[in-house]
Amino acid sequence: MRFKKKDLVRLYRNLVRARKFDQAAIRLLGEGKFTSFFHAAYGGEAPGVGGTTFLRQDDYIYAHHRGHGIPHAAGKGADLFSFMAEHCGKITGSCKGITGFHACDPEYGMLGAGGTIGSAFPVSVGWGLAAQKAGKGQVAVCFFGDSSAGRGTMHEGMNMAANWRLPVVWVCENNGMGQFVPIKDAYPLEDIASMAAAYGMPGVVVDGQDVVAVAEAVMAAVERARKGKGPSLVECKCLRFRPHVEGAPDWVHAEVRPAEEIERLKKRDPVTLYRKKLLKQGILTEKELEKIDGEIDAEVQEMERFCETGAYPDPSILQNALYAD
Amino acid sequence: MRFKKKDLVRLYRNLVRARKFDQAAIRLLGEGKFTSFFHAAYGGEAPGVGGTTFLRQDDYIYAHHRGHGIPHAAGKGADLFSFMAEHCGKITGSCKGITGFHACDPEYGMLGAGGTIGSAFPVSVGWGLAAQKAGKGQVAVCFFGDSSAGRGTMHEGMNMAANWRLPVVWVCENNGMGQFVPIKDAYPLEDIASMAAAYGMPGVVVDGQDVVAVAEAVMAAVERARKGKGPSLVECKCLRFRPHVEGAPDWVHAEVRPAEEIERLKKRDPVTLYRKKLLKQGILTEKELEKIDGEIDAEVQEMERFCETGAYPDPSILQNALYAD
Amino acid sequence: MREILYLQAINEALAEEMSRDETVFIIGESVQGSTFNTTVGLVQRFGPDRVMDAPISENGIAGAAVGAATAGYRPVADLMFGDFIYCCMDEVLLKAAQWHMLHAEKVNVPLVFKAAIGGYSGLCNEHSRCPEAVVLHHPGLKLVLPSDPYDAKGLLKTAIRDNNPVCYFYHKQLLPMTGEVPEEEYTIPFGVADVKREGTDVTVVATSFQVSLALGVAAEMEGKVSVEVIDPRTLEPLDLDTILESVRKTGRVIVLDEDTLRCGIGAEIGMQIMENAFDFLDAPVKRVGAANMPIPGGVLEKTCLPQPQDLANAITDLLGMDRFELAVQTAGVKLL
Amino acid sequence: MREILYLQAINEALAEEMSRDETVFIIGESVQGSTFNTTVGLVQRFGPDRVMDAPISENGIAGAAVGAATAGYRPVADLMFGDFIYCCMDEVLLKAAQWHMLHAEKVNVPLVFKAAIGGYSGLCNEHSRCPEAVVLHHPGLKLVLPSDPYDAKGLLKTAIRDNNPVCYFYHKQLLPMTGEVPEEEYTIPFGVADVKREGTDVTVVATSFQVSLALGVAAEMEGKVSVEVIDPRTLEPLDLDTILESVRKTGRVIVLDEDTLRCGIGAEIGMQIMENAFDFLDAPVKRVGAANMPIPGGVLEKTCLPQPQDLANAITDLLGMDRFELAVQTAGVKLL
Ligand SMILES: Cc1ncc(C[n+]2csc(CCOP(=O)(O)OP(=O)(O)O)c2C)c(N)n1
Ligand SMILES: Cc1ncc(C[n+]2csc(CCOP(=O)(O)OP(=O)(O)O)c2C)c(N)n1
Ligand SMILES: [Mg+2]
Ligand SMILES: [Mg+2]
Repeated sequence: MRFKKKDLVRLYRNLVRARKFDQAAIRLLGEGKFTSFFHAAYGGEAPGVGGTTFLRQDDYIYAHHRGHGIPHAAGKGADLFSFMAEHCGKITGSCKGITGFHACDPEYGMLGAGGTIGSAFPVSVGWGLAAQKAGKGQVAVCFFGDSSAGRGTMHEGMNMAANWRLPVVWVCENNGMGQFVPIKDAYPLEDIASMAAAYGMPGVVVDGQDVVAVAEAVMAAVERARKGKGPSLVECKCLRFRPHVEGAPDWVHAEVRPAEEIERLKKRDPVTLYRKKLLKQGILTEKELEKIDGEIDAEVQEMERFCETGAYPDPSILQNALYAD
Repeated sequence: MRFKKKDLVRLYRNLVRARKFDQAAIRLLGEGKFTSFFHAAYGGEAPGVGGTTFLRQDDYIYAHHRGHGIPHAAGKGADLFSFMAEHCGKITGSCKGITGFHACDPEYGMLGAGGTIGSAFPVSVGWGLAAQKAGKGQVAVCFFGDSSAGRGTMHEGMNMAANWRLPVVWVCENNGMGQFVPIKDAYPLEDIASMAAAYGMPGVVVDGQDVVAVAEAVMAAVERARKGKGPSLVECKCLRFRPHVEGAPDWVHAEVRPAEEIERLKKRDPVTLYRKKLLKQGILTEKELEKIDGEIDAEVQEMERFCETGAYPDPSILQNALYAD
Repeated sequence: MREILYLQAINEALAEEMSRDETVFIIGESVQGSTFNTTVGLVQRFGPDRVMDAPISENGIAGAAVGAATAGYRPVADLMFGDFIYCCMDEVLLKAAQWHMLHAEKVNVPLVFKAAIGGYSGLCNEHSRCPEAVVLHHPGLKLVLPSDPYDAKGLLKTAIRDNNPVCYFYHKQLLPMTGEVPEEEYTIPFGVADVKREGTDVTVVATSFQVSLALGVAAEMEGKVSVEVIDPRTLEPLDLDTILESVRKTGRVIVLDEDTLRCGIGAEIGMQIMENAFDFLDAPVKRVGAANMPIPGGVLEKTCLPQPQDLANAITDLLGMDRFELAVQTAGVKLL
Repeated sequence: MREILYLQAINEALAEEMSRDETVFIIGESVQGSTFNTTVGLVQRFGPDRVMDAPISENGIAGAAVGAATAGYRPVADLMFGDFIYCCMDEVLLKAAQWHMLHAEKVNVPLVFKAAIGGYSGLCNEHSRCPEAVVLHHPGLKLVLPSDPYDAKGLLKTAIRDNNPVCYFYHKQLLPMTGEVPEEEYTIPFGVADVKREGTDVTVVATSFQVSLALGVAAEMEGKVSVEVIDPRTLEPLDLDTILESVRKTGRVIVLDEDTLRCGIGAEIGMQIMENAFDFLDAPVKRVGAANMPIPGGVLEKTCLPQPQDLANAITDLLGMDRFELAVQTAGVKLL
């Protein structure tokens, strides 16, 4: 996919939206406004944004739990306000405050999310199956973490998708860690992408801090899938600037991750890198960038008002909610 | 491993034992003497026999369900009489007739078996862990079918073993079928061994109808494991002359497998092939072979008497059996 | 009326619903060549895209069904033996069961988990279980247990049309059972119990194969004890009213269940009866079920699974009568 | 006596048993850097071979524990959140629970499945569950539910020494609870209930965090109603005698359970009480537990999980008193 200027601008906007909504989430959680927990994307927003910005509205995505899917929803164009409101437990939330952290926006192909890591794989196979059966060229993009790949569901899902040549794209957000365990201590090889060969599907590694590289790789896999050529695996090497979950110690095994290491990682901030690139390539000027940033700041403020003013759900909404009619 | 003459003879003996006990099982089931079902090994005895004959007594094995572990128990030296008696539901059975088909012979490293396909993988990891911790050079050999490899437990098990460099050898008995489904319709590649690379472990393919080739490949992997170099995967391309389970139609998807195809497969009978080889290489004469065969026929007869005369277990054996003291 | 087999009734329901609705498809292991003959002939008629032979991947099959269901299809996920549900509990109990409510009713999960349950074949613990209690413990799944060909067909058609996830568990011992099934189309609503036999002395609540067992015992006791046999047919929704009505009449109840008692179906139905009809009870509700152990294979299986004599003893004990020996045998179909 | 935290009590039990017995090791995700601080400091003391950080592989972890246990080790498999047991049910319920008996007692499976259970943190369905009923339904697993630091330590030591598989479920809300724990070594036998508070009007049976809830309610009701609170501490084995003794005294029982009612702990204990003390009951056993739905997150969680007021209402209803408002609040520890 050759990106036009407006694509690159859209990518920037979505990346900054992901960043600023993620930062807002960190802040809101700190202020006690979230009803549950938050696993910040900070530093690792590019895979989610790059992997979704150019999808069709009717493509399915399974967002990764990192950032709770904010980067993915931002890229996909789903409703971020209701998603944040969900975290605040409000009736205006994407699940009416019932989950406290799940995205659900069927109009944008986000049909649900789960809390057991690795449950994404089989469900994504189902979306790929539906897409294949419907024959309208949709794809299902499944985002997952490096360490989620430890689950057997990954194998079952990837094998089924490959076996039936389903239009599924597997996007691994490899930030090198799974909670407190470095992936190098949980998987014997360097690249999660090495698993792709076991299913006869392409497996590529891209710089997950480079949102354009992610978008290119994922969209190449998406086009392949749309043509009926089956699934692919795109591994994005990315970073995590925050602890596994907000408020918890930032452990690596039993040691706290040193502040200097995080400072070092921050040199590869995906937003800064992309800003620099856009400036250097003359796509956007400093002023234009600031304008976008400002617009998003305003959006975030509006979102916070939206979350603030929303009411908490009344228990009655659960009354007849267990079953569909 | 270079095999001496006596090794090759032992291999022959075990192979013929596996064959004749398997045939006896088919017969006994047909006569209504088995209390449950039987998945005959017929045609695919070589992986189980070749993969176990040269193991140490204290090595652990998880037998594949095909042949219900008869080939593996035959090779390992475990008690085949009690194993057959188990199938007849007798108190003299390896599980006192409690299971009707599970092998259990702790003295020979057979610590148990399960009925859900794929549950072998994680348990074998545990045996590998125990072996590594004990530091006595034991290995755990896990036998499984091509289609069992579809289960996520395979991925979890292989990854854990590779990650911790456990002394585990994974032996795939690829007979091309999983119940009524050809593996080519359940896995996109030709070789299950292709999965090994995903865990950075060696994966080799051998002729699973050639018992010596199996033994060589497995023992090479075993030696590697004993030296602390971690797990390997050995795939044995083998055959199945009988239906998935005795008494059921021999379906391939929704079509019955043609008799001519089975006749064609029988040209590669592992026992006949090995006999020919031994004769040709002058290891054993026709007469010596017949002597062995005759001894095993006698053993089978004795086994049948053993099964016949054993009593059925009394319900009282279950009284305090739920827990260990 | 014509008579067909239980397994044919299942097969007919599948075929009819697949013809009626293009979004219905079957996914599972060896479903084209049908393990229990319930899907026989369907691939020839509907093609391999609608009768999908899957890899041995229970999580994958169940999860794919959840995905496809939320995306507008109506998968029938065939889990083969009911025991294999243990290999995909996350998908069944935490995804299929919960996604509709948790996602604020924005998605539906119209699917059927179809599985063959039950023992009496000597196949031991992992090919004999009845996972009803585990399912029932988790809100969000409907639970269907047909006890004869008529119910098998009518309930499966309803299950496939339901907009919610349904566990449809058919019993291996019932596969060869024959029974009247009309040629004309019909469905059976969920939540309507069937009084399989009327009686006045004692109420036996049972589902699936245990209904046959109870009817056999009731027939043997005829003249001595008048046994009412109630088959709820669906445990979720549960037709408690019909049960309570019977309890008010007989004052004595036995819940017969093939599974272990602890936290089982008998405990639940027993509690609901006590909660709602305590004053009508002449004696505590009795549970008859499996012994507290893994299901053994071989000849020991019968030590574990409920036998006709166990039910007869429970009935006579409850009525304060002397025990007497029954002639009824539990079936024992050999499975292949 | 010194006071320590519930999480410290767990930690001490692990450390002591690991020192005592070289075959004990911990295997789980992020156990070196401890998700709930129960394994803190252990890797420094016992090294990474005995405090093993595993890949995210629940089947692998549980199955490896089964394997290692049968081969002579005593693994403590840390499943982190109790909910994750749904990802390895085959290993827990069909392997660990069953292998000893099925293999004719030739192998033992001495292991502990350790997991943090429970809600009241707003973490929604997959981080809040109490899987006790599912475990109890499957014979072969012991089931331990400590409700305070003293029990947490003494029962865990017993669990590790037991030659059978034990589910040791500790409650997330109890982690910061302080309580007296002797410096000296002690263990608590399984199957011995603890009367956490004596009373005469009504018996409340509860485990784990619900014991705190019940004690809070009992204290608030003091002077109006005399509530006896019984904590079985282990549900398998279950000390039914202590419960029955209390029932004979009070004639009125409530089983309080954090989980959904259907086929739950309340149904089981309720049935056992009715089966064994029917004539002592002045009213049917009452169950108080979670509403019949997936556990919601956020503010709706409290609509689902049992609240002090729910118990108070049940007590007053049972005694035929007017309801009155309680001041007790359910704890709500934020989890990280
Ligand atoms: C089945 C299951 N096991 C464990 C967890 C706990 N858990 C949540 S996120 C996580 C780490 C995931 O690591 P990775 O996939 O690399 O994603 P990252 O958080 O690094 O983006 C763990 C262990 C879970 N939620 N579900
Ligand atoms: C979890 C589980 N799923 C399905 C089955 C049913 N089943 C038993 S054997 C088998 C086929 C196994 O195929 P393969 O692994 O290739 O072994 P083979 O029988 O060909 O030797 C199936 C589907 C089972 N026992 N357990
Ligand atoms: Mg990660
Ligand atoms: Mg095979």
